[in-house]
Amino acid sequence: MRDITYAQAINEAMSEEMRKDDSIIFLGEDIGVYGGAFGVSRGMIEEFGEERVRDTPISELAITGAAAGAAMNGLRPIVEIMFSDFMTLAMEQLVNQAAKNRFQFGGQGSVPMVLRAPGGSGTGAAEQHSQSLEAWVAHVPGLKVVIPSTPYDAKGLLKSAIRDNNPVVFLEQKLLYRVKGPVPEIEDDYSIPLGVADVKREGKDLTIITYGRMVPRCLTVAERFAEAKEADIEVIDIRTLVPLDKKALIDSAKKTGRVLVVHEACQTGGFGGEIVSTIVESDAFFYLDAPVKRLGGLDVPIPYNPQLEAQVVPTEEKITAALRELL
Amino acid sequence: MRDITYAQAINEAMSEEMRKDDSIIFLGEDIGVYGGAFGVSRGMIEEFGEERVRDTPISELAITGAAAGAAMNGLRPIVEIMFSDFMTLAMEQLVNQAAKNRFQFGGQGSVPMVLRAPGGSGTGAAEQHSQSLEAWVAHVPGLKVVIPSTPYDAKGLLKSAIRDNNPVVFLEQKLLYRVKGPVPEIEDDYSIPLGVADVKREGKDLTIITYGRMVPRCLTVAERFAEAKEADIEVIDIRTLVPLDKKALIDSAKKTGRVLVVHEACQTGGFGGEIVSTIVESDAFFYLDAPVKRLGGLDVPIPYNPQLEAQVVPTEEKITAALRELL
Amino acid sequence: MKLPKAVHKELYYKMLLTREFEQTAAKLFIQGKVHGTAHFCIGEEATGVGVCSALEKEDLITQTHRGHNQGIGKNMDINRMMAEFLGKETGYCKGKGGCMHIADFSVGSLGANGVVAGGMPIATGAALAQKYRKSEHITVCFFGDGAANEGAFHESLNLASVWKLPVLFVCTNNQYGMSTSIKKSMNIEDISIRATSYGIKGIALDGNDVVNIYQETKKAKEHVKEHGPMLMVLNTYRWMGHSKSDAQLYRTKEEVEQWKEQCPIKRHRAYLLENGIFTEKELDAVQQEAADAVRAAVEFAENSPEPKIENIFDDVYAD
Amino acid sequence: MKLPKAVHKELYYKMLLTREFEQTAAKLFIQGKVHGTAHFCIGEEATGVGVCSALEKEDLITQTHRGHNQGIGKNMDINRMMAEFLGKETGYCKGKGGCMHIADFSVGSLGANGVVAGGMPIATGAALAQKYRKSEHITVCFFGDGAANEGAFHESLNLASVWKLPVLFVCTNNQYGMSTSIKKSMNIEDISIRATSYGIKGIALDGNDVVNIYQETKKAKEHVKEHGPMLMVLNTYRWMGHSKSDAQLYRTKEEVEQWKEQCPIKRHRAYLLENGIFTEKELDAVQQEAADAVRAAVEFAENSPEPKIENIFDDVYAD
Ligand SMILES: Cc1ncc(C[n+]2csc(CCOP(=O)(O)OP(=O)(O)O)c2C)c(N)n1
Ligand SMILES: Cc1ncc(C[n+]2csc(CCOP(=O)(O)OP(=O)(O)O)c2C)c(N)n1
Ligand SMILES: [Mg+2]
Ligand SMILES: [Mg+2]
Repeated sequence: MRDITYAQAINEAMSEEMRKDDSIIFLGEDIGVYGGAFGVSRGMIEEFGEERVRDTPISELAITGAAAGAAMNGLRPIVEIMFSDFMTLAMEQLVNQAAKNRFQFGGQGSVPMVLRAPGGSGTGAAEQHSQSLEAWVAHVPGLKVVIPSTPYDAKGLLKSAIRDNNPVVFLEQKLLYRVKGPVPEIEDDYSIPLGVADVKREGKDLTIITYGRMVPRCLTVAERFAEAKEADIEVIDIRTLVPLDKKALIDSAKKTGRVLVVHEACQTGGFGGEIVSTIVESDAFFYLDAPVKRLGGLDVPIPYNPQLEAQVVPTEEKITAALRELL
Repeated sequence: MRDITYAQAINEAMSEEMRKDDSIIFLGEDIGVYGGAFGVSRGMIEEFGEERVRDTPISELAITGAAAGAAMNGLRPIVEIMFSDFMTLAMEQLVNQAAKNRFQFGGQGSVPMVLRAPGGSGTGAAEQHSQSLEAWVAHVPGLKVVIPSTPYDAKGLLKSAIRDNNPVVFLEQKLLYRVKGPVPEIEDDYSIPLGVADVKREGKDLTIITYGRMVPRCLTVAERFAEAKEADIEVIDIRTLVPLDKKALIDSAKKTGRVLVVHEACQTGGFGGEIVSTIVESDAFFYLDAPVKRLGGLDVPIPYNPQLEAQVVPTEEKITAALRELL
Repeated sequence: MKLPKAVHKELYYKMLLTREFEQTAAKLFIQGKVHGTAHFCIGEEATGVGVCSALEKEDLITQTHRGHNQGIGKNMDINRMMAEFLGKETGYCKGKGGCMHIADFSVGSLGANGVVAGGMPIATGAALAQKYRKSEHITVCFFGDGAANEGAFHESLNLASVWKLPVLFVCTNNQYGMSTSIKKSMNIEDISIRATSYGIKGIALDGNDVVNIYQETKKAKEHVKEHGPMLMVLNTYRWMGHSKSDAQLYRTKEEVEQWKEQCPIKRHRAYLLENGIFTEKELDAVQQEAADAVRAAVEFAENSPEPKIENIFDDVYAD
Repeated sequence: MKLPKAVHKELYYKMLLTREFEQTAAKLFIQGKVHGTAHFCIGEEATGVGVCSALEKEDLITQTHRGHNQGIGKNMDINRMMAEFLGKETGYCKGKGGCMHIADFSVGSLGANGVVAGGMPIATGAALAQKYRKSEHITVCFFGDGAANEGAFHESLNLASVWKLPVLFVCTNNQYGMSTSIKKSMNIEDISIRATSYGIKGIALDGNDVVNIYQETKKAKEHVKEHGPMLMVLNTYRWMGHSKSDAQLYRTKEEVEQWKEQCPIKRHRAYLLENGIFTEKELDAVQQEAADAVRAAVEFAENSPEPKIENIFDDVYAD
């Protein structure tokens, strides 16, 4: 295995699939020579040409809908929304059209498309470029929702997303783009099925359930607890919000009896509520030794100032404190 | 008190406030002579004229944003989105602009506007006209979110929403528009503060926490349990999702030890998760005699066929069964 | 260009079939047999019928909520349309879509849309796939005058234009979006001038002249294949209310009556007789055929089973 | 119309102030003192400065992400701008907004926007309030060529047009939206023809001629007060990359150099000297004044306190 970045892993997943399947096209703002706002698609227009890697006008609604329409007509489009905040402009086509199309037409068609968009704060991009909106799309039947936390997962899950016959919202994490991690060689065509959580660290005293860029942060804290022999913490990365690997969560909760749910998105109305409910509604409820707690982002827009920005999401300190409260 | 419909109550709240405050204007598609798709604004254009009751082109994004802009410049607009499904077209202005404006500009301005939109299924309007999207807006700091279940609450809460200095998303329930209930005489200027849950039925054996059109349904079932001497069920109507009256929910959970959360919206990612978490994260956890359960809508788009449509939301039968499981 | 007799018959038949279908559906409503709402295109039959009859099966369309003429124009099966209307298992959408969501991918309809302008980005994407696959076929995107004020209109026409996609945007301008007159919703008289903003061709036609619409669509298809998108505005009128319940306070009875005189079916009939293409008797027979077909469709629909609740999760996701 | 000397000085000073401000801000970036990103308008100073200087204090503006010239044109305080840039408590947004969200309601700026075309509906609404209150003032809405392809553009211009709102839509056409040339994002050469779709007046101007922009804005304001919205396109060019990091592979060095020759500041200076309005020395003094002001702003900003974490919940909601 080589070490490549999360961005490169995403690039490879798209490029490898595009080499094999000419029905895949890729649409988005400045994905061509610019390589995308985060450089994810660098080199792709050179390899695949302007017919397959299409720079679009700034028209999020139309490009999302055009991806859906092309998908209904035999292609497998990938559409990049430059910041996930701008999904707000595309929700109509994503939610009312792409997600419902197959069902409302009695199964006549399908909409095999992937909408990729980066989310999260930490880059100083402030209120309108830093949101984490995964909870919205996870609430829409017909959509699948993925948020990878490592280069390995990003590549493997994106391949599955591209091969999936449904609209998949693939939410990337800005702050992970430059993070490197081990990924199999190019020849080695692996993929990771949607709907399978990953135990990123096994433990027996408490389970952290998290996803996205909070995964490495939770792992750091968990290691510290281990080193200090304070507790042996299991860290589960759900990886896909829809479908959700409920069994993995419930089993771990039963094993450890203590659960902390961590995500960057604002806590109120976040996906954490779904995870908590999944556990307390199940028989894991009877195994719990402590309340199931969430640690989400503060219920404020993401501010610009770097110190403030850093404090609105779960920090290592806050995670540590939350764990101590539960242990 | 007289009996008036939920639609009439909403009309009265708007009209009375407009009589008193000429900074209130009202924008929306076909709200003028047509009276709105559900007849809510009938008579208003005749009373207030075309300057204050403004029929708009079909441009959800612009009218929502125009309301925000007018609010930033001294007015207090009410904007009607014909079906809450079409908020999907307006999310950018609602979420990135109206909700964040005050915070991102350091408190320079405020955005006193109300966005009214009807949600819910049951009218045979199918997939794209029947969604319940309250969980999305409840996840956005800067917005307040209200869903009234009775004419009394509708009028009192809408008055508070109009007087509030923040963007308030006021989600009405299509199936309640024609339902009548007691409302004080017009002279009697009452309002209901946002953020106060209402115990619609007191009970001691189990708490149902719900809102919107599930409130009357849960009350019916609760009465039946009382009549059959099967259980004494408390029914709490949260009324406002943001701010959420956490204390009321926690206190009731402590009292009864058993909680069922009911809403029409798809269960996965719905606001029920927030309610469940609020309870199990609190010290109410230690009072619980059974898992906290949710009963939400099925995770499917709303189908057209009336039998199917009726079955995708919590029915009296399903509520009954869920209660029995918990008791 | 003179049209073959068979085409005339087809146009006449499809317009009658649309009207018959809708009048019958309206009765079913009154009888309480139909759930929800419906948007009738009576008075506008020439638009969808004229355009779609000029297309080939492989050409695609996206329909509006007021699109029975479009579907029938594209040769949808009225049995399955009626069954969907009644929410039956045998309907096009297995009873899950209803009349706002009728689709028939097998005849090239990518479906009706409940969202105003909702089909516009989709049509653009369908045409993108056609262009990418070097198809000889085009996509026709129907939308209304009200839809022309949605952002989706602008973004779709612009995108189609910069990519020179084979899509014909057809605006059924029936003068109103619900209760809102175009005079109140836009500050222009001729919607086709909006083509200017995208550097594409725009034309406005009499939307009640089915023969001309047919002919112009044939030409437009060639234009679109060669030059990319085009905007075709069909000026017409809706006779009935916007949907099930509409007191129609926003317009005068006189206005409605004036337009009724422009009935596209009557006009086509007069044309056929004047030019000796068909006899009264022949045309009466066509009318009878349409009436019979609709009667059979109702029978089919009424005798069809309801969808089963246990199939509710089908088709939320594809495998 | 000849401009008073004081106006000339104001225009020249504000353009220089903008450039000085941005060049300094760019250096702070390189020194790692600024977080996030920034979008510089160097080369485009005449647009915001020319337009806003022609307005009165009570006229409103909505700004773009590339709007330092607009804010400075509208007399924003560069101390507070710079402080916001550095994320300080004394900044316009108390460090919460940063350079994409600078606003000063007290001078009539309803704020910059991080969303392309995000300010367009807002400007429309602000103008609606002006009209409703029978104000003598107007709203100016800045946006870019890229923004002209967003649905918000279309809906806003249409809405403003049907309601005859006093809003001047000013498109800063700098030829690119990020890396995408207008040749690839629209199929027209003159963006101002899009006014046609809304039945409003549209004009296109040399965006580097500050004197003409000022004069045309004065006229446009009168037009807008009387007839409702107007579209003014200012053709110009961005010298620097789109934002902090941009390899600029999408354009040639020659193209950039050609446009640099059209430097709006140099042009204005030449005009002032040629017409004997100011001497070299006087103009040098103005330049010095701008440099001093920016130096003072940096000092102010650097000496300002960071915002406090305990105030994080302030202003999420108004009381
Ligand atoms: C986005 C959206 N907004 C509003 C509606 C409600 N609505 C349904 S049809 C209609 C009028 C549409 O007007 P037009 O496009 O002219 O089509 P017509 O009904 O006249 O055929 C409206 C407002 C909707 N379905 N979708
Ligand atoms: C809705 C939205 N889409 C994409 C972006 C990312 N983005 C920021 S500026 C920009 C280019 C805007 O082009 P233009 O309107 O011409 O303004 P310019 O940057 O050239 O001044 C893009 C794509 C954004 N901020 N908002
Ligand atoms: Mg119409
Ligand atoms: Mg530009």
